Amino acid sequence: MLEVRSLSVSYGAIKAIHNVSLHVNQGEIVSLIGANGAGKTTILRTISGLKKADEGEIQFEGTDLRKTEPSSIIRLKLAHVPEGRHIFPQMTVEENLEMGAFADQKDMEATMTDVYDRFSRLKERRRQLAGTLSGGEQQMLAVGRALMARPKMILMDEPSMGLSPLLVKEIFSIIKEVNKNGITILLVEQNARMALSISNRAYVMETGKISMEGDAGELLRDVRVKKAYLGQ
Amino acid sequence: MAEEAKKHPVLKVLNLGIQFGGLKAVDSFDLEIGESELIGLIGPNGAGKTTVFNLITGVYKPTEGSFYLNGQRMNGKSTYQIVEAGIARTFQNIRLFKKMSVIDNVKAAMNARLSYGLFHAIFRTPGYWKQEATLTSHAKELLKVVHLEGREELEAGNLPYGEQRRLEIARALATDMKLLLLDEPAAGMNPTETEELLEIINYIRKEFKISVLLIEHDMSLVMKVCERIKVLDFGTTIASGTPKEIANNQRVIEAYLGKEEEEVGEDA
Amino acid sequence: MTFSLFFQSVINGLNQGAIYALIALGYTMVYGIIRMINFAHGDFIMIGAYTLFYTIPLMVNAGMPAWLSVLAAIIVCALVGVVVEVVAYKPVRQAGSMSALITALAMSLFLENLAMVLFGAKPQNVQKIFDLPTINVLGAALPLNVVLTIFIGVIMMAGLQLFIKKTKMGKAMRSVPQDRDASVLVGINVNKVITVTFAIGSALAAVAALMYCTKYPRVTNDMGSMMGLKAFIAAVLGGIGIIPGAMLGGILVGLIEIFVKLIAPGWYEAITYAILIVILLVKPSGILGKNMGEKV
Amino acid sequence: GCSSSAQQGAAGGSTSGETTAAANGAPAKEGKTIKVGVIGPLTGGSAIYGEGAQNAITMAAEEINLSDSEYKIEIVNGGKVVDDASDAKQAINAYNSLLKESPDAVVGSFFSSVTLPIAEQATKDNMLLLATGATNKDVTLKGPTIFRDCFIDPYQGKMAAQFAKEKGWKKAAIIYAKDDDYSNGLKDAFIENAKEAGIEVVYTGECTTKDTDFSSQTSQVVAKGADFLFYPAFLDTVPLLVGAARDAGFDGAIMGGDGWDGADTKGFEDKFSNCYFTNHYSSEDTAPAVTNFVSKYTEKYGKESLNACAALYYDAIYMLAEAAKNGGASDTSSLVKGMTGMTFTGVGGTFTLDKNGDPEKSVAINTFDNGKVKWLMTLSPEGTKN
Amino acid sequence: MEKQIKRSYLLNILGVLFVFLLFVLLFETRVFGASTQYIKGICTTACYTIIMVASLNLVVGFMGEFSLGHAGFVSVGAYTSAIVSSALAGKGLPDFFLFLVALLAGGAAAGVTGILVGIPALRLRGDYLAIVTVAFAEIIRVCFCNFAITGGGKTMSGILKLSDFYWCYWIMAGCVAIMYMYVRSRFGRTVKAIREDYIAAAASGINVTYYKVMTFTVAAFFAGVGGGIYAHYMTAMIPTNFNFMYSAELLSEVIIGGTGSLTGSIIGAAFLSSLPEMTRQFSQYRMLVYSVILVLVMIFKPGGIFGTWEFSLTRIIKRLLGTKRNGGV
Ligand SMILES: Nc1ncnc2c1ncn2[C@@H]1O[C@H](COP(=O)(O)OP(=O)(O)OP(=O)(O)O)[C@@H](O)[C@H]1O
Ligand SMILES: Nc1ncnc2c1ncn2[C@@H]1O[C@H](COP(=O)(O)OP(=O)(O)OP(=O)(O)O)[C@@H](O)[C@H]1O
Ligand SMILES: [Mg+2]
Ligand SMILES: [Mg+2]
Repeated sequence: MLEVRSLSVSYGAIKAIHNVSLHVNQGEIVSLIGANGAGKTTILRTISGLKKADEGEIQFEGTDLRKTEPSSIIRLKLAHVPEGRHIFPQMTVEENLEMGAFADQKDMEATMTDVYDRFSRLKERRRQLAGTLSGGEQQMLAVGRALMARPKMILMDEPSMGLSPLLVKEIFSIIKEVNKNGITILLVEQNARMALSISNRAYVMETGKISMEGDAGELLRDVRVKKAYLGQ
Repeated sequence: MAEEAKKHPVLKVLNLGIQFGGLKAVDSFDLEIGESELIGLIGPNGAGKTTVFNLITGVYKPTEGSFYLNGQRMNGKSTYQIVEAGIARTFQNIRLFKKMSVIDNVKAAMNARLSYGLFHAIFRTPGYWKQEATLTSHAKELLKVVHLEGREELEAGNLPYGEQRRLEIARALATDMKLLLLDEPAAGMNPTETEELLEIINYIRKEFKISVLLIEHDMSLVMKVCERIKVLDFGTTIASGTPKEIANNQRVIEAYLGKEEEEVGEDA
Repeated sequence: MTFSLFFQSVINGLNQGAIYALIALGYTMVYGIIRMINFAHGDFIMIGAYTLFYTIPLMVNAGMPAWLSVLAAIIVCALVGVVVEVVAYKPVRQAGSMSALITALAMSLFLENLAMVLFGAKPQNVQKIFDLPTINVLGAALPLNVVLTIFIGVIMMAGLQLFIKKTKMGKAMRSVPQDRDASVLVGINVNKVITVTFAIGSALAAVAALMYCTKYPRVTNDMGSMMGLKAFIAAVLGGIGIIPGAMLGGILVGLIEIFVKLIAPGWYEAITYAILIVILLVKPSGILGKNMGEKV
Repeated sequence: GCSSSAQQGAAGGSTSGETTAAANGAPAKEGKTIKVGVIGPLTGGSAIYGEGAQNAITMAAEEINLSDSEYKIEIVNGGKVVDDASDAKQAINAYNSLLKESPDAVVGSFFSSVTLPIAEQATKDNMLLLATGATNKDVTLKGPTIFRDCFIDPYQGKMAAQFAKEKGWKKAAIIYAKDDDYSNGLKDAFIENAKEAGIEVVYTGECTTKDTDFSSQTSQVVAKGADFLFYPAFLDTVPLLVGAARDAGFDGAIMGGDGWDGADTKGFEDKFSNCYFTNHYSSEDTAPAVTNFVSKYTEKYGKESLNACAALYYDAIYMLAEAAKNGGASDTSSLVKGMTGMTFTGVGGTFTLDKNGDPEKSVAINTFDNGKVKWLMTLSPEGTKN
Repeated sequence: MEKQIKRSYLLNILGVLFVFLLFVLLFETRVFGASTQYIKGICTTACYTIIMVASLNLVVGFMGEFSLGHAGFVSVGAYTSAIVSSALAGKGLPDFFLFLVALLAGGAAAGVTGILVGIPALRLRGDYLAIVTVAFAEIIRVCFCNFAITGGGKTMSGILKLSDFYWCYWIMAGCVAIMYMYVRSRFGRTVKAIREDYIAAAASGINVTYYKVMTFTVAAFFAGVGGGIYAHYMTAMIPTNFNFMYSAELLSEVIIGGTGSLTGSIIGAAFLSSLPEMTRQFSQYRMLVYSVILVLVMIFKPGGIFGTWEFSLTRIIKRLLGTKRNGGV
């Protein structure tokens, strides 16, 4: 479904991504783990056109994303929950969700109601300016907004960051559930254990390169992974 | 020691509260932190934890209640005065001086330790050189503490996320405070990096003899370092006690930790 | 001061204020979306005015009402606005507000000198546009074009407000300044939005030019700069980025100026500015501006 | 400081580097060509004046060089006016930039605020400066090498008052630009002379040179029941003021100074009736100099930039030729000698330069006949001027 | 470390001296012939512009706040120094001393104005501050239009012509050096921190308002000194010389040079203040050319010519020596 081939990206002189290839199949949850600064976010930003790639190909269902105008990528039903939330601070929670459905507005109401069902907290705060939400509330809003586009695939960059344990579990269960409804997911996470436990496959990144890849379960048991990312 | 702490808690907060429009973000919040104590502040998202920090650092003005640092009344004071008095903090969403070098981030926070005036600055008097030299060496030490040695001249904004968090801690230490407020220092770190952070925190407490108030969602960390934990929900305190007590407190489990214990059990 | 003089001054104030307001609308519009002080906006008005100066005779000869040439002005201004944006502003957009500001100042200088080369340095009188009578109210002369100007102002204000709040493009315009990345992610073509913004903002300048020339039927290549600054101040006073604020600010500055001129003519600018400062110090984000303290 | 600098002027004729340079240059051009540098505002808000100046000097130079006058004119900088953008900073540079062609005399500039710095420098350099529009009376006091061919503010203001008296106007209102030399100067002089002319100033309103709105001031003019409004300002805002005054219901006389010349009256024809302004000449004066100038100018360059400024620059060039004749040579010191106290007849009428180097000339009072400037009368400078 | 720095200071002083001697050589030998005075004039203009621009850069570049009213402080300095010098004239003071006193007086007056303006104004940020600075500058202008001692709207003329290029050069060098030391001390560091994040700065124990006002005042002081030189170079001035456009001109010189780079301010000021002269041959098109160049620079160098880069003689010499050694081996 998503195919990234020998991708390289750099920030000015610093080369952040060296010749990375990865793919995500229809219906999968694939997680991308790695230390801080490994380049996970950069990859996601490049896929959704926020960052220009130096070399490589990015194919989504046969469309070349590098040739696609970034703003119309969402119209291919590829959504992105950016790192650091990026909600619209001066808009109310509800308006933010509406913006999520900007690309296509049909049966927005319905979608909104089941987003509200998932995150009751957002419902309580529907009239509050998003900028004044707490860190966690903003994170929920970011996820909710992505769901509003009724995407086929979501790129999630650390969706559990700053969430309470309860909500972390909730988020992961939501991810699973969303995935059951046929939405493919590429997940970047620091909480490697949780991420791997719900994924089909996973890639491990180190300083701009893919160092390991394979079945999530196996990686979960892999000693190196344990040592480096699971903390024992 | 402990006795003194009783007489003069480092921080004493008496039914502090703030209202945002209709919403009571924090309500009658009480807290006492003794000498070199480490207290955890946890609670669901939007419970009011960060707001508590904003209140005791003077970013927000409390609508009711008061707080004392070593018995000295603090509310109404502006942020920099509170910091000079000895409360320093880090931020949930990192706020570094992005375009400044790593070491300048720390030095900037040491401004209060410098006494040389315009004249000395402009004519580069010996006084200037002496003060700046001591400052630099001190800043370097602090960077060592958070494992950022060798990074001095990099631009803070280009550090990877985890290192930025640690730099924020170093900057807070630079104000040479008595009470350190950490807002989700482990957010966005993987377990290994969190381990590292944990060591740093313990080291700081030993070295600097300071008290710490810690907001964190990563139970593995909280349960390990905190002596006492306070749990907020909807701005009100729903529980407080030792990690064990909290871990088994039914209300906390419902509101915050979630049913199945394996997470906490495993780490504790 | 006699009552009739007072009342006359109110009218004069409204008259001048309404024109400030029309110009301020354009400023606020652009600023609200791009967070950029488009100092060239005043010169867009100058261009609109020259367009009127040249097209009105044609209109009249063709036996059409003079004001119809505002359509020509709108087209020209919108075009110039878009060209300026694409050629000059777009390249510096990443470089931060200061570079943008300077580019705007340079553009303003450019347009003024270009106009001088193209249209000559001589101030020109614009033909009569509206033939509205001046009625006498309570011993004061009330030119009906004052009423018209205010009316047009209110219409445009309401129109813009609706556009921003209700239409899809309007929503996009509100989201872009708040978070560019996020806007792209939800499917907004930022460049397109900004271009449209400039088109609209400049079109507003054309309408402002129409009413300006009705009141002050004279065009010079440097007419923009002064009016522009005053109008921008009006926009800030009302709360920049807030459309009704521009209207309010404009009227207010107009009234203040006229009345201060009555009391202390030699100091009227100083006092007007002093009042502005006081208002801003009391209400740092302008009269209608809501001061959203950032979440720490 | 006048006398002392006079001595310096007399003594240090050839001490200054520039003048020696000029002298060295002299033989090469067999002493018959006057090298003239011209400064004026070609850009900025008042470019219209520079436009007029450029045309006028080109015209004058051509005429003189075609005529049988023994002294020819060479406009340095390739015959082009050097731009000061009516900004003092640039003016000095403009002046200095001329020196590299070591001219014998410099003409300009038009605004006092711009000319004063130049005058100071010219005095130091011992350079002949013939100011055109700079009406601030201090200009020529800077030194003995500074002259001008326009009236000084006090004089014109006085003549305005005198005219008002002859008209029998009693209640005067004044609106003037607070931030402008010219406007201030005329206002002060007018007020000064109003008393003895038996005129009561019932209202004095300020504005700025950039203002477009005069409704407040004019409605007060009406409220104060003035029968005469004095608005000394430059041409660009004149239509706006007249319009505003008439709209406010003021039907008394409105009067201005030479700054009014060239003001656009299109669409204001009726409003400009009963308006007057003092000027150096009247475009319909029948004196040969004037008719020749006006007709030639209009045919060459149209009426657009035909204004007092053009006339003054035009005369300035002729004055230099004359000065050379009187002084017997074309180098700076002879020009100064020739110009001091000279009597000259030109577009600006016949006048003599007094001890300061200011002209004493008669004032043409113009009025408007359905938009067209019409000569009304000429007031001669009776009485001594201060 | 410290030794090194001190050596580099010495080096820079020598560099400044060298440039000065270069100028002396060029002007005294009259290489430019009759144009000497013209070029000298341009250089003098550059000198005071550099001071004004560098000082504005303290606010814009290092403090990160717009100020669109710098001309206001310039005018305060200009008028005050003019008044002082004409008051002290003929008291038998040596010219240079008289000049210095006048400049200091101008600077002081401007500095005080800076405090008075800064305390209220600096509570605002961004575009609101920009507008308030414009407002204050306009108020100052109108005041000078109304005070009799400053000519009451008329040109104030007859100011002593004291601004000799050689003096101005050293004064300029001195002012820039002081400003450099200021930004390279704890004050500069603090102000930069405030620029980066004022909340974090406060949370690091920095008294934000105090340091902002302080920097603003220092900037105003030097603006005043620049104004003093201006006054004694022009010898005549009218309040409208210090209108909004002049402030804008100074700001654009800061940005073109590069915000946060004093080197940039020096080059930017020298470049833009002489640009109108370079474009003379275009006569009535020159301001058009001027503005086009401005836009082009912005388009191709959006961060200004130098960005935040600082020129360092030491660095260059090191590099030269380095290459030599390599060459030698
Ligand atoms: N705007 C930028 N300018 C310069 N370098 C950058 C920028 N953003 C990221 N980098 C660098 O690129 C590398 C990858 O950054 P990235 O944010 O993709 O890592 P990451 O895996 O997402 O880290 P984290 O887990 O902290 O989010 C890092 O070394 C970082 O320093
Ligand atoms: N400036 C403000 N205006 C209005 N509401 C606010 C403001 N700041 C915080 N709030 C509200 O107060 C509540 C507490 O916010 P706070 O940031 O303290 O939560 P928190 O406990 O830090 O949550 P998290 O763990 O997600 O950071 C939230 O519901 C938030 O929406
Ligand atoms: Mg990341
Ligand atoms: Mg928080």
